[in-house]
Amino acid sequence: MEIKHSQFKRCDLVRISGRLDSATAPTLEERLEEITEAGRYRLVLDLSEVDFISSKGWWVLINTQKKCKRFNRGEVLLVNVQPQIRESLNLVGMGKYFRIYDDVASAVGSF
Amino acid sequence: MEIKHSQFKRCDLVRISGRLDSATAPTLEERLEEITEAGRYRLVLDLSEVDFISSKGWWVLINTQKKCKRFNRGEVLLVNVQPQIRESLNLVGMGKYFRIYDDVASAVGSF
Amino acid sequence: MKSARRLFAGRYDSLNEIREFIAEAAQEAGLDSQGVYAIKLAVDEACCNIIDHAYGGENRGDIDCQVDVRSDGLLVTLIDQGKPFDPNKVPSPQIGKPLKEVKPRGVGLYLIKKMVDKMEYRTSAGQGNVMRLFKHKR
Amino acid sequence: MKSARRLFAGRYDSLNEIREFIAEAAQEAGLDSQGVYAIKLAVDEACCNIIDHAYGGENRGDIDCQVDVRSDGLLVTLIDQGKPFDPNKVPSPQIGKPLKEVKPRGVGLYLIKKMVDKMEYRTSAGQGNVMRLFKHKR
Ligand SMILES: Nc1ncnc2c1ncn2[C@@H]1O[C@H](COP(=O)(O)OP(=O)(O)O)[C@@H](O)[C@H]1O
Ligand SMILES: Nc1ncnc2c1ncn2[C@@H]1O[C@H](COP(=O)(O)OP(=O)(O)O)[C@@H](O)[C@H]1O
Repeated sequence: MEIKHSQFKRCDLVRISGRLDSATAPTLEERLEEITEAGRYRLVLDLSEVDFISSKGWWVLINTQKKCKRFNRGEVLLVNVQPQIRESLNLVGMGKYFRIYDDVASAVGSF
Repeated sequence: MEIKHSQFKRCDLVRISGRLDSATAPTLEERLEEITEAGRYRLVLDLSEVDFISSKGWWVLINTQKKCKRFNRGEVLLVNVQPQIRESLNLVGMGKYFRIYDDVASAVGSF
Repeated sequence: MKSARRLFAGRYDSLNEIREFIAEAAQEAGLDSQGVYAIKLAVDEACCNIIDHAYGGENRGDIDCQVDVRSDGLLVTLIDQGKPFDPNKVPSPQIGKPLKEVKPRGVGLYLIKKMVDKMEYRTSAGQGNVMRLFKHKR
Repeated sequence: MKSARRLFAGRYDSLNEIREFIAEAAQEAGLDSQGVYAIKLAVDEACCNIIDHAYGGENRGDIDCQVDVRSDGLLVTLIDQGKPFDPNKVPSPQIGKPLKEVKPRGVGLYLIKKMVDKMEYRTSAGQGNVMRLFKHKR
């Protein structure tokens, strides 16, 4: 898994690539915590290059979403979730916790 | 030339593809005027798919830039200007009128 | 009909290798890309549960993984020597809760069942805990 | 050494065809992609000037366009029957003005000169106005 972070004026973009499983989820968790601990709660996660997400990965995203939405201070937006990943997410009823965009620009532009 | 327009919260994205010459410049001019006349002066022009720009095309962009920057109300940002086009722009000293970004998200995120 | 068996160390680092081992067999069994993803995800979740629950942590025991390419799909057998459990006593996760109330656990087993066409679990003193997952070809 | 000659209607719609005609010859002359772009841009600007200034508008006359593939590069000859001018009397554009003061005109001829290695213009009663543009191969 690779993580690239860009800080914009009104949100942060995190581009993730590779697999998000029990082995890599803690690394992502750390990076996202760095961002939220800096008081930045508007996140765009570009998942175009992510080809596998297990429940351990989803929990990281969901915990981050909870933190960001608290006090209405922000939100995690997902971009380009691959169909199979999206399907598994919906299957366990977690799809509704995220707004999913087709391209990064629209997600960034929505903040 | 094809033009696609998306309106975001704080800026507008215009994706242009094809050639921008004397034949097509008026069409672009019209579309950009529609946007600025709606009071929207923060524009991101994605030129990744533009393979030719003659001076008539540049004038459209420069006139739009003038209009947008007036009263500090906005700016035209360019994204992904192909090297040869960028070179011809610099040659006539017009490169300095535009900030050029490598990707749409960063440009949108800068507003 | 091809079969293969490999022993993996019970730690998260093995998961990627395990998934690759499964994916190869799944392709050989003629599963489509959705099917391959489904069985990979089910096996990943099952192995993760073995590490977390059966062994109670990483590096406490191995995961014995067998694949059987059948004419109608892929059978995966996972064996561990850890603590047994009764899948029928695990409550289904509550789906559709408001975000605030969601607790980050309890969907693994549910996902496994949804991803495969058949899930069996039995435990015996001699053999250990055996989970069998079958994914039908479409 | 290949030569070709085509007559184009003096209107903006022709510019794309003209550029394609030029690009093909430029490739044949062995120009690299920067060279091809440069000569296309120069010819586009020159033809646009013919339409705007020599003819004073679209659809008033033709542009006669000849390409000569030479061993050292590409020669393009553009002939119009409109109003002649003296390129030496055209002032250079003021480069580097603040944006507010920039007027949208006056860079075409300058761009042409910068894009090619040689630019010649002459006018004669019999032939019309002849502009010759040469782009060296690198
Ligand atoms: N392989 C296993 N060995 C022992 N216990 C297990 C195993 N798999 C699941 N369990 C038990 O079932 C519960 C539910 O599992 P699961 O749905 O995967 O969610 P989670 O792993 O997030 O708790 C676990 O908390 C554990 O008590
Ligand atoms: N082919 C031409 N025929 C007649 N006049 C020309 C021609 N090309 C250029 N000119 C004259 O030179 C001036 C400068 O041309 P140019 O640098 O291309 O800028 P622009 O076309 O924007 O005025 C024109 O305004 C015109 O008066």
